[in-house]
Amino acid sequence: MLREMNIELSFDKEQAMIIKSAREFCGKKSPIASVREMVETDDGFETDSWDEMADLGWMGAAIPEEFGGFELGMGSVVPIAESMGRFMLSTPFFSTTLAGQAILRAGTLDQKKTWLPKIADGTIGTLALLDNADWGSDAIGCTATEKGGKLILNGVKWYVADAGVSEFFILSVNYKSAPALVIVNRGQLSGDAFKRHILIDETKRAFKMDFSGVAVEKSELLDPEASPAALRDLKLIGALLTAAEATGSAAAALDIIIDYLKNRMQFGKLIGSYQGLKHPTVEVLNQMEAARSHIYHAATIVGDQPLDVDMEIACRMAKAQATEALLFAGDRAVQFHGGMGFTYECDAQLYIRRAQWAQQQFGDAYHHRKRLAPLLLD
Amino acid sequence: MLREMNIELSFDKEQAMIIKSAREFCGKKSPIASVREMVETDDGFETDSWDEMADLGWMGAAIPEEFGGFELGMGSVVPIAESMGRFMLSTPFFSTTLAGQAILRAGTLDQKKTWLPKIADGTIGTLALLDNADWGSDAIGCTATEKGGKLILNGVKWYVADAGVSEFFILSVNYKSAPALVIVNRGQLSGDAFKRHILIDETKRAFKMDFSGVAVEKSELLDPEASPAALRDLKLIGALLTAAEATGSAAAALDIIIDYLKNRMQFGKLIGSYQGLKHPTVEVLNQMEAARSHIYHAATIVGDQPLDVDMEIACRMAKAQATEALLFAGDRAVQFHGGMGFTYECDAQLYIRRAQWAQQQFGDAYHHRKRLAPLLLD
Amino acid sequence: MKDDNKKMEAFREEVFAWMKENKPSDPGFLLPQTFMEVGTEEQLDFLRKWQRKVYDAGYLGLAWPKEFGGHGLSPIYQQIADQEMALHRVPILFNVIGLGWAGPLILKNGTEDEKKKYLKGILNGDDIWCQGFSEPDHGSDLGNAQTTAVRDGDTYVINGTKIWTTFGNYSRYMILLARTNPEAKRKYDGLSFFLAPMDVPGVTANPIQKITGEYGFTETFFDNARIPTSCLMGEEGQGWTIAMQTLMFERSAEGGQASSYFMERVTMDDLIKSARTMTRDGRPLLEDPIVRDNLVQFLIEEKALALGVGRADIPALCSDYPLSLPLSGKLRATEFFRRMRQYAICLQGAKGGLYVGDDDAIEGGFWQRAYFNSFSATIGGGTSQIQANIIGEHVLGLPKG
Amino acid sequence: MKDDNKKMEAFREEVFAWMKENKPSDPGFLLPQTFMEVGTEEQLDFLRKWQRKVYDAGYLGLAWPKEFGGHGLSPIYQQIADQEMALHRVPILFNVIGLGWAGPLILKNGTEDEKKKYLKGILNGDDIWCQGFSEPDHGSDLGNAQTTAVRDGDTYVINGTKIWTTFGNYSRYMILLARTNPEAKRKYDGLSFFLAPMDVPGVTANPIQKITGEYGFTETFFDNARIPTSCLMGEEGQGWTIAMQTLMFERSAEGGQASSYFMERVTMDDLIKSARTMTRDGRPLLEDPIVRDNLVQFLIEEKALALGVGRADIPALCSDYPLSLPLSGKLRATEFFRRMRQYAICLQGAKGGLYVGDDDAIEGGFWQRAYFNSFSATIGGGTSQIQANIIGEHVLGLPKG
Repeated sequence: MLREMNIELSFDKEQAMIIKSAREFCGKKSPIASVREMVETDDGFETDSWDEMADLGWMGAAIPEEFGGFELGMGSVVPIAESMGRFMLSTPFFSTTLAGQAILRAGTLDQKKTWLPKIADGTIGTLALLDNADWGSDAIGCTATEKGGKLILNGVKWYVADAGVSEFFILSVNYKSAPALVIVNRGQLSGDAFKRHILIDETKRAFKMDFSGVAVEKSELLDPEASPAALRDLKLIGALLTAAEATGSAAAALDIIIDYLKNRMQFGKLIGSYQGLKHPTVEVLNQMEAARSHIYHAATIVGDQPLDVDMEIACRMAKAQATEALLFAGDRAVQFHGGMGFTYECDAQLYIRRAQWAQQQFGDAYHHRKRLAPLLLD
Repeated sequence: MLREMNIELSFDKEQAMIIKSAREFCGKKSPIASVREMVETDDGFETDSWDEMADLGWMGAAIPEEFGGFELGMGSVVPIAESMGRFMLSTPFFSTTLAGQAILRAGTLDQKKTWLPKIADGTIGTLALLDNADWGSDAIGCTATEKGGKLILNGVKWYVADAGVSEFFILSVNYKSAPALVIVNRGQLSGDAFKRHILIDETKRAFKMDFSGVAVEKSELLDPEASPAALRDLKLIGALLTAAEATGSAAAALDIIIDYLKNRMQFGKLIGSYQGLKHPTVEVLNQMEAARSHIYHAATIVGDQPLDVDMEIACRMAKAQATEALLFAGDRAVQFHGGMGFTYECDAQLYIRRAQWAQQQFGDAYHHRKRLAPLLLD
Repeated sequence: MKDDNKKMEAFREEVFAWMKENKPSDPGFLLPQTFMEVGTEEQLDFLRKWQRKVYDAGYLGLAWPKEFGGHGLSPIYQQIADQEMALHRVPILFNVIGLGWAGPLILKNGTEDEKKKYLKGILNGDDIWCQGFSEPDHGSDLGNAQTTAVRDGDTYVINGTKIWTTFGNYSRYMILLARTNPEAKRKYDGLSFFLAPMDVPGVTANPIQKITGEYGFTETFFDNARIPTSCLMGEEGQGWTIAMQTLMFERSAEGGQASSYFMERVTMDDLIKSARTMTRDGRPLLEDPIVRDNLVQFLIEEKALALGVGRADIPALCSDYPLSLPLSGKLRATEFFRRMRQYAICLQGAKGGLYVGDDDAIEGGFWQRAYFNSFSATIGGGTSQIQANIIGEHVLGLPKG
Repeated sequence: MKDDNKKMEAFREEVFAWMKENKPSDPGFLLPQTFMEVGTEEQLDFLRKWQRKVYDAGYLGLAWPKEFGGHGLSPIYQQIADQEMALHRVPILFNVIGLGWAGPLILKNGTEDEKKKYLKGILNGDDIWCQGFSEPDHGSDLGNAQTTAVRDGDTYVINGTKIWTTFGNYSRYMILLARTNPEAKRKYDGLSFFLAPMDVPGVTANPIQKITGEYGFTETFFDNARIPTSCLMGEEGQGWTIAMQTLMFERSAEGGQASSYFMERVTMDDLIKSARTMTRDGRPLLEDPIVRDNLVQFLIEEKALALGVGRADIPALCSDYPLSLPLSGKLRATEFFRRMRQYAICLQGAKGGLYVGDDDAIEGGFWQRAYFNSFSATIGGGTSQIQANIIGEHVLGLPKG
């Protein structure tokens, strides 16, 4: 018997307000000139903007009221993520939101009380999940070993987003032969622990980090019972946020294609009048729209509880569709700009680079389709 | 270490003559009006045309001179098959050629002496290989059991091409737990043994045949040593001939698309001037051309000897490419004819139907790609 | 409100039970999935009886006035009945031009006489209706229709040819767009709209054989066919306006339709169910990783289509291109169906080469016929290529070609 | 003849041995695959030295006359040398405008003085050449070039802008297409062709940063730049003819080129080799059935491209559309390369997000850069969209858009 298709999609007034203010904020803070400026900076974003975002309550959006947040859930984070993608505003928002989710989903009460209010206030944190380049491998190479009442960490984590500005890190580790999550404070790390990756998406920041030898208190372990499920859910929520951002970037790529097609003349005609460009541009639109439907469906159903199978399906479909949409949009944006598209100066490069990055974050389209198959077919 | 790519492709004067005469003959014998007439007949072809083809030496083309043929090899059969596909001339040529190949590759000397000259003269034969709908299954359900010095056959064969007019049948059977080939004469079969399939390609004829209870002499067994390899090679050669025919049909589908696009006006312009139709039509051309390159490469290297790995690669690639090309060409031919394309009267239906048939014969594109993978990647 | 809800739920249960009880068993021949696919008398008879049965049971025309054969209820009741029919996948309601277009038009714009004369026969299936808009050389270009209607005393004399007329050969009436004034300045102003009888001399409806081999449309010739002047709807010269209005009736009871169950939805569930019976390389087909990946891709696309319907009603989520979802629905859905059905044939192995009529064909050749029929939707009502232009120009604002 | 064959075989063995011996080791930075990708001084110096080394060894300009620095041999010898360079995948010969276009042109049409002055410097790499054809607003529309050359005494005064000038900032000479007669009836007749020095006042070549982040082209501005009248090739007004002739030189020694080894071919072998190092879901990537199917599809396409080259020489196998293979080669090959390189990034897992400069990037970010660079070929020399028009119109005879 097949599962019935869940097609819930709703959007309340609060969310509509958020999407409106997120668009306005990101549009104002992140014109393309500013995106290009940020590329040149170490951190990739401005502290002022970050503080304003905290004031707007974005970092606390998905945090319960009792821990200093606004308790709006993922339904409010998705439109923020989409708007950031739309305007290529890179900040540690995803990292921090995911770190918050980790603590919310698997933290002890003490940890929640300590960290969630700080996060809502703008303290930056991030996840460190990957031991190698393979999102499909569940093996955790990093270990935590008890010694003298402390946990001694060992291992390297890759692609730790925004590590350069993070106050705390949540690592997946192998602890007593089971997956666990542990908090590391920035103060425990020396400068040698950080090696900045050179990323294809120049608006992003990520680091290769060596945690070997770091000793942390046992109280920094998240709840061992809740951690394996939380780890799985974090990857799904990470996929959803990446999808939302990618959908926004695909829409932005579409915008510049349309703008060029409406204004560029060749052989005496506006090039947008040629079906050879018009029809694939419509396909870019349709792919982006499909992605948008998927991310808002996921935003509708994903809550604070452990993800059920419908939610898993929603997150995976959103990621598969959104990254394919952006890969196509970025590729066509370069091509359809002709000679101009081949230059660094043309904004198409921003989107094609974003596409390569987004496709891989939290697993590519095939990764998710492979995991959807048993949920949908068996 | 990867295999070096074999890109042999040659074509001698004799072959050039054959391709020329095959085109002329098929074009003359098989205008579309005649194709449609043949659809209505029981056999799907005219005996006169068949006799003329025998006179031209086509059925003997791949048969050695010592057995009454012209010893021109597969290199000459491919262009004939392509021309037949081009003009949708359906005859038992493929069936008979493959039956001849079976005897040539696995027959005893006696069998060769008996059958090959007859085949070259126009005696129609066919293969019966499939026990079910699955080309990927190597299990042979039909059995041959010794009883009273004879072989008693048991089982049903599907999709036996041109069975209605075949004088003899070459069956794959399970004999002493090994694959074997055995010849059955038409005279040994009652009318009940034949059930005509209703095929999506109305120009083709194939039957479901019940061989249960038929008793044949042991001398009708082909050489047991040579049979397993021959069986494998027959499937590859069958794939190649289907590919050649499909390539011809794809070119024919392209012709009618071009003709329509050059003559149909919509909104005051010839529709072929719209890039929305022009560009996909170019893609039809390119796919067809790729198929043509593959089939003539295979025609260049496949000889009378057991097929080596390069030849296997060539046949499988040809089938994968040609059937994909025709699927695309047939589908677009219908679509691009608009309302007209939706009618039975429009010739596009012939090609889209052929495409569905050809795709499955001797395995579809994915079937062959799956078998190419270990040859090319491991 | 609560009472209403209870009443509706009770009604839904009632329909559910009735459909379950009365769903016809397999008639032994393939039934049409859409009204455009009715190809044989056998199918027509079957569907006519079925529509009558549904009507008699009280599940058709629920929102039409009682005096004209309806039940005078809120459109929601018809929607419930339609949903239950779709759920049970009972045969479709075939008389679609009457139920869906001509009927609502007459209800809204018709005279009392017209309502009395036509509506009931539409509901009970006695009077089949067809539509005479398209002409052979002006596929999508309705404004350019060339069929003429010349007034002569108390008749109009009709000359010309209409094409793609569903049920042209079975219909009692046609909604007909014809030119009463060839001299009109704007070509649109020369058109008039008729509720024309088909049983007058000079009307010939020649069945068109479809790519499937079946019949399902006609080409309809008018050769000095005379129809009473009373057949004119509205005034002379209003034809274009009325035709556009007709096309605007949405596929719902709220839009005035007597039902919207004109099409049996073929879904990925059907395809997967079918695929469960198949093998490849001697193993169950659904274990094949490539097939699994392909099916999941289709499922993602199908779900996006379904989600798009709901999202179109939430303006905050459609702010970029508000017309995008409504205007691209046809293109996306029909192209999805075409590809999905073509793929279904690929999956069948050698049986993919069998066709309707072969005992061994999978589901009687359902998918083969469905693939071929899918072109009626990628071609009819504006080809996919024209749809892409419409979206490019009206949604994205790209310049005209 | 047999002696010739022996000589050739001996030569091939000699080159084989030399290349094997002298193939440079990894310089520690990514080398360009094509001449269009030279982005840094570091790369240029390296390639200049390499070309000099190949020339000194006697494997460049084999078919050019001895008196101008060549070896006066049959073009076959150069082809052998080129094949061996490709086989060993040594660095490319970078001075392509000189070796491949300006050189052959001068050899064929130049005066004795021109030959003496220019040819040797092309071969030994002392004189880098560039090409000034394209202009910012007339990408593919060369006949419409607006750069002017006005005669003033014994100089021409050049004004205008050229774009996509490879090596514009490193070149000593440019083959320049400029308008000497703006009044000419046919726009083509107003054009003239120059062998223009770049080291005169008023010439500025501004490097263009490519999508890869590297530099590789320039935009070249002429602001009252004065060049001697002796730079005019042929007569005034012959510019279009000479430019077309220049574009016709085929990529072979037989067409007059000093070598044709301007591009290191990236093949499926490279991709598969790269994929062997990768994992997915903790298993070797090449065990993944979807990846296998995708790679085989690319291999089928790659082989068709290679086979097409051979088939194009057999008229009996190209009778339907004789121009099809020659005219569609660019479209098919460049689009294949683009898709294949994009796919390579997909395969890399999270490492696909790394870029040139990251120690952990696979093959130094080779595929990422290769994907981005592939657009120079799907855009330059007529975009893929324009190529499709050309094929549709010139091969299939479809009406112009």
